Amino acid sequence: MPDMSVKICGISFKNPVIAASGTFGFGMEYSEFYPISRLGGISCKGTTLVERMGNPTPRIVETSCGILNSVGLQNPGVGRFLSSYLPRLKKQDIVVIANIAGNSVEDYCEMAERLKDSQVDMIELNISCPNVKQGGVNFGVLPESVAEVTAQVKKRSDKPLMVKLTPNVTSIGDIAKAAEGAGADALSLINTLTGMRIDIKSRRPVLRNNTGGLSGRAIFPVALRMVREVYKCVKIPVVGMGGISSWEDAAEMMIAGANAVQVGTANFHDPFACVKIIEGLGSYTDSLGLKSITELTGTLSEW
Amino acid sequence: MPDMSVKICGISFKNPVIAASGTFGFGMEYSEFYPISRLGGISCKGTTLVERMGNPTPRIVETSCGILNSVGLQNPGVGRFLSSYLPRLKKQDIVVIANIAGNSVEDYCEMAERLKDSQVDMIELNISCPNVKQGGVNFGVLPESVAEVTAQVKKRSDKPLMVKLTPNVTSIGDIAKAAEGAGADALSLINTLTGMRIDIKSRRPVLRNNTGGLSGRAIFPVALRMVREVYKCVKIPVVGMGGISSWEDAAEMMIAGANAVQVGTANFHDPFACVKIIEGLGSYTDSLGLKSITELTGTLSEW
Amino acid sequence: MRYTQELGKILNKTEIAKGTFDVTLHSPEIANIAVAGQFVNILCDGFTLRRPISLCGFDSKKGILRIVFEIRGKGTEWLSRLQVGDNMDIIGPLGHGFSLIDSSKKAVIVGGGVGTPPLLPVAQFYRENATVITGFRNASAAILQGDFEKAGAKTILCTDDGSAGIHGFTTQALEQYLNENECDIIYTCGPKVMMRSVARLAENHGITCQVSMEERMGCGVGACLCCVCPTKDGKGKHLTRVCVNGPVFSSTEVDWDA
Amino acid sequence: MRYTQELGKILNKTEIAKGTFDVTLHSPEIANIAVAGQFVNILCDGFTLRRPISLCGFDSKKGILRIVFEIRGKGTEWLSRLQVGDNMDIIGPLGHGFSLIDSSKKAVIVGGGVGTPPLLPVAQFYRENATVITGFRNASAAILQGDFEKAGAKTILCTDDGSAGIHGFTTQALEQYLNENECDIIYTCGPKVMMRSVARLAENHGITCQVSMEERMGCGVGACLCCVCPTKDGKGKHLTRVCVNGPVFSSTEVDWDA
Ligand SMILES: Cc1cc2nc3c(=O)[nH]c(=O)nc-3n(C[C@H](O)[C@H](O)[C@H](O)COP(=O)(O)OP(=O)(O)OC[C@H]3O[C@@H](n4cnc5c(N)ncnc54)[C@H](O)[C@@H]3O)c2cc1C
Ligand SMILES: Cc1cc2nc3c(=O)[nH]c(=O)nc-3n(C[C@H](O)[C@H](O)[C@H](O)COP(=O)(O)OP(=O)(O)OC[C@H]3O[C@@H](n4cnc5c(N)ncnc54)[C@H](O)[C@@H]3O)c2cc1C
Ligand SMILES: Cc1cc2nc3c(=O)[nH]c(=O)nc-3n(C[C@H](O)[C@H](O)[C@H](O)COP(=O)(O)O)c2cc1C
Ligand SMILES: Cc1cc2nc3c(=O)[nH]c(=O)nc-3n(C[C@H](O)[C@H](O)[C@H](O)COP(=O)(O)O)c2cc1C
Ligand code: FES
Ligand code: FES
Repeated sequence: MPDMSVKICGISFKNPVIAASGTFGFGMEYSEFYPISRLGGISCKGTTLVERMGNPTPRIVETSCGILNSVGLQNPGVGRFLSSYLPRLKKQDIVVIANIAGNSVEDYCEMAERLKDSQVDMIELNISCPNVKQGGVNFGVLPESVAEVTAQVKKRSDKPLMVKLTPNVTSIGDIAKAAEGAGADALSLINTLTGMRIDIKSRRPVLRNNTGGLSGRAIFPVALRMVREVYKCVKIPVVGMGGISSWEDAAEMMIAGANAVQVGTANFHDPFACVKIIEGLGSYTDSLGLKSITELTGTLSEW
Repeated sequence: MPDMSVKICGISFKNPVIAASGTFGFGMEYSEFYPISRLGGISCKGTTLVERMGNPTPRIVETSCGILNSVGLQNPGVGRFLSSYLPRLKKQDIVVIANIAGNSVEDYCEMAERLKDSQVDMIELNISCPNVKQGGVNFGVLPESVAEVTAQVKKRSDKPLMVKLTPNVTSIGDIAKAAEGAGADALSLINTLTGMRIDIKSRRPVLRNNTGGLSGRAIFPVALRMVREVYKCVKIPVVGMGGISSWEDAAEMMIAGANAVQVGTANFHDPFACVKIIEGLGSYTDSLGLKSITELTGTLSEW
Repeated sequence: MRYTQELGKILNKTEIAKGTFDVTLHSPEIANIAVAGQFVNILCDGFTLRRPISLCGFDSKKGILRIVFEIRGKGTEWLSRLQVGDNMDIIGPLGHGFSLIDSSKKAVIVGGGVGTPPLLPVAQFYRENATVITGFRNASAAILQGDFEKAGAKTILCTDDGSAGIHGFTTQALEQYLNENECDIIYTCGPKVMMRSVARLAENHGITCQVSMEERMGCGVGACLCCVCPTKDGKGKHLTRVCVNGPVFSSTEVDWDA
Repeated sequence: MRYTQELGKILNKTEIAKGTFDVTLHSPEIANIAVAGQFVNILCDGFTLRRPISLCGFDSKKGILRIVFEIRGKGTEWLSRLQVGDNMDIIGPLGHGFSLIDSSKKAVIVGGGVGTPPLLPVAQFYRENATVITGFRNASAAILQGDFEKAGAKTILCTDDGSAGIHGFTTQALEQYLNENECDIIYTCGPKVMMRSVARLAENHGITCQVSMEERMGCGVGACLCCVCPTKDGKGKHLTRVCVNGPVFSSTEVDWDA
């Protein structure tokens, strides 16, 4: 059996498969199926300074090979995250990534401060959030605002900082370089693609929020292309996600340049998806005669 | 039976279903299945000033609910388009849209000149093409270059001008407004999303061109959202496409704001896709008690 | 490990009303621990999301589950095409079921349409102390009346068009029933508007009422926060996950006005 | 209207080698006009693109088609699960087939693996004037030998591992055959490397040769330009659509060095 562990900005993961933020709660739910210590890590549900109710329902609708969600960051707030969810999660022997969100640079910074000295292993900065200061445009779509929020959080944080990129941009490479330049220790991508569905009977959007984020197998080719693009632009580690539903998909992601992967929507389809992907990646790495799965990363030879 | 005809910048279409560029050749192939005069119109394969060979193969690969293609604008050039393909097509009693592409503003303008006084009913400007002058960045991703190429072509053309937008941008609304401001008579969207697939055996991209354009059902929710966004930004007609594979999808597109739709990849799956969509839209319009299908456009009531 | 994934072999399948199917599965692990009001989440080929379907029955000794579902869209249509001998990929038992207090109490059970199936195990608990008021579009859509009677419960059937039983809504029948009879607890599952009326009637009569809510789900296990329903308690208003904190709620917990 | 879409009912299905299936379909419209070397494009549930499969046989009187395919990936795997009585959604007949010149001429037919099936109708045309050289991985992968013999053709079987027939490649057998025998025309279908060698041998011997090319397809009818193959003629080099201008080309038309 090859060595399945990977190291990302100093943090050791048992294996390169991480549960994606928002699809795995704070880990307790899926531990009713299997011990989540089998996973490389978990990226927790996006957390904000104060509790958020999220959007009204319906919050989810199925599309061809995908889903749209508009949960809207319902979460208990960083306080209860630290006091009640994190301790339970930490008992599971698993790398814990806190996924943080905010409406202003100050929000993000305060979040980072609150996580200092906590048992959180790493911070994932979710920058697909409206920047109230800039008229609601996402932080994540402008290199300047990405750099700004990254640099500020980096200053106020003692944890490795992974910036999570949104795919709804013209040049993901430019955004990646901005984050790297501002001090990001790693990048993760992709977040969801903005989409919509309409109920032709009522002629209303199916989602109460009108639009939602597209995830699942449908977006895999776009995610793979973007991971490759980013891998070629930066030197920091890249965590790839978006539509991964099989070990073959995960292998493609790593070959394209990802040091690790996150798996989201696939968990809804098959609660054992992550476990199967870990196993499949293991046999694949073995069959290639590699000693460590890290040898897979970025081995694509383009035409 | 309701009136299925629609008018887009002065051109009358029998019905709002147009075969999408690049998926229907110059019409002759599918006329071996049914008389293509049943369609609202056809957008011909992207044509350039001089013949192009296109990219090496493989040029196509399947993805979950979609395909990636990297044909690379193989076409006979505008000369043979005018002399040999257009006359045959025009015999079919169908609205003919010439889809034109180029590497420079001059290319596009010369194309437009060549099409003057031809039997082409409308020009569709494919701006997802590399701008050799601007270091290969697509014309379609910057509002300035979109405005520039639109304005120049508009000056040199006597045909209604429809600008086809690429979805690989941060704000499709800004691009749409740029095209409208520069004189576009209509907009069509979306072109393909850039994606990739990797062969994990050879660890090479499946497509010889490394990346390709994602089309098919997978992209429908993204296309629908973008059509809605553009519809809200501009006053000129919008032709919606991207993943439409059933009359229900076409209805969603029109409700979101499209005056007509284009159907591409679905033809590969079912050669009668367009015909079925026309029939389905007819019954649906009827069932709503509308006299004309045009009454459907933009009737979405958002939450 | 509260949840199991099982490939439940279909032992029996009957179309009990047009487009409504009664299916029995061999699923011993889930059957072993299921309680009334819980559901399973079923994989449908070609779909990303599983479809939640309530348990209409479970027998831990025989290791079988019973579900009754209606074709509502493409997923349930696919399900309806499965045949005896085929496997259903299910996860369960999911959710928080009905509290069954004391079988000597008088229970009134109100079901609307395909909201009726999860109420059968409740009737089987209260037996002759149960009165089951169910409503359907018309006579041919009425289901499970025989099962409720076999459980010993009294049944009151309502149809929208009067083609069987009482011509009218379950809520009218309930109101009349409560005015004339004793009742300790009410259980209801069906369209939201119906359940809201049932909840109001229960409140007016000072009777405890348990409602089974429905919401579009992602994961079905509490991880994605897609399936929330508005609730209230001493601390204020909340959006609570139907899949784990429900589907059964106390009627006073639900914020019907949200 | 050269093309038809038909739901071909499966009349017969046999696994003739491990993972290789021989399927007979009722498809009268397509059978009525099909010629040797043409193919059909088959819908596989859950996939966007149809899968191209050559016609191994067609009988306009009986209205039947015969196809032989190997499980290569998920689409063909799905196809292999269809049973007698199920329908296959096919479009066809597609492509430009083999030119059958004169059955009194001596024809050599060279097939590699699942490139062999489309060559059967060619052998059935030339009958005792046909010599069929086919190559497979091993004895158990060898298919259609009986069919070729029944057509009256002489067969030369080659296997990579020598487990049946000649231990070696079809091209070696062909070379030897051409050195010792008369031949007017060669037909070949199989892996590209094999066909290139066959084409060279044909050229060296001054024999006309028709090759059936394979390329990943989108539409299958000539509309998308996905399936091109490099060709050359007096006017220069081209990328020519395999689905309409092929799959059968003259070996000298193909630009083997591209
Ligand atoms: C806890 C629970 C228990 C249920 N028990 C039963 C039962 O016992 N019998 C029965 O017939 N039905 C039951 N339903 C409703 C059933 O889940 C839906 O009818 C089914 O999901 C529709 O799927 P579809 O693919 O046929 O419809 P589509 O409309 O094509 O489905 C599209 C999407 O919407 C979701 N969806 C559509 N309608 C509903 C709905 N009403 N509730 C939740 N999600 C929906 C689907 O899951 C899917 O994600 C239950 C629902 C829930 C939440
Ligand atoms: C004109 C023509 C005739 C053919 N005739 C036969 C035949 O008679 N018997 C037979 O067994 N096979 C034949 N093939 C090959 C057959 O089409 C492929 O094996 C099949 O498409 C693989 O599909 P899959 O889903 O199983 O594999 P996957 O690898 O999962 O397919 C993925 C995609 O690649 C395409 N693809 C994969 N391999 C090939 C290939 N070699 N050629 C073309 N497309 C490919 C598929 O169509 C699909 O779009 C023929 C191919 C062509 C072009
Ligand atoms: C229901 C749901 C909720 C999500 N919530 C968050 C979130 O809180 N923070 C975040 O960074 N990403 C969130 N995401 C995005 C995922 O983490 C992931 O980036 C995306 O779904 C693509 O991966 P997938 O296709 O494997 O799901 C959410 C996704 C889903 C489906
Ligand atoms: C094989 C192929 C070739 C295409 N060629 C062109 C082209 O030449 N010009 C163009 O504007 N769009 C081209 N497109 C894009 C389509 O016109 C359409 O915008 C896109 O495929 C989305 O629609 P669909 O999902 O219905 O296919 C092509 C698409 C495909 C699949
Ligand atoms: S469906 Fe995911 S939390 Fe309920
Ligand atoms: S497959 Fe479309 S042109 Fe040949």
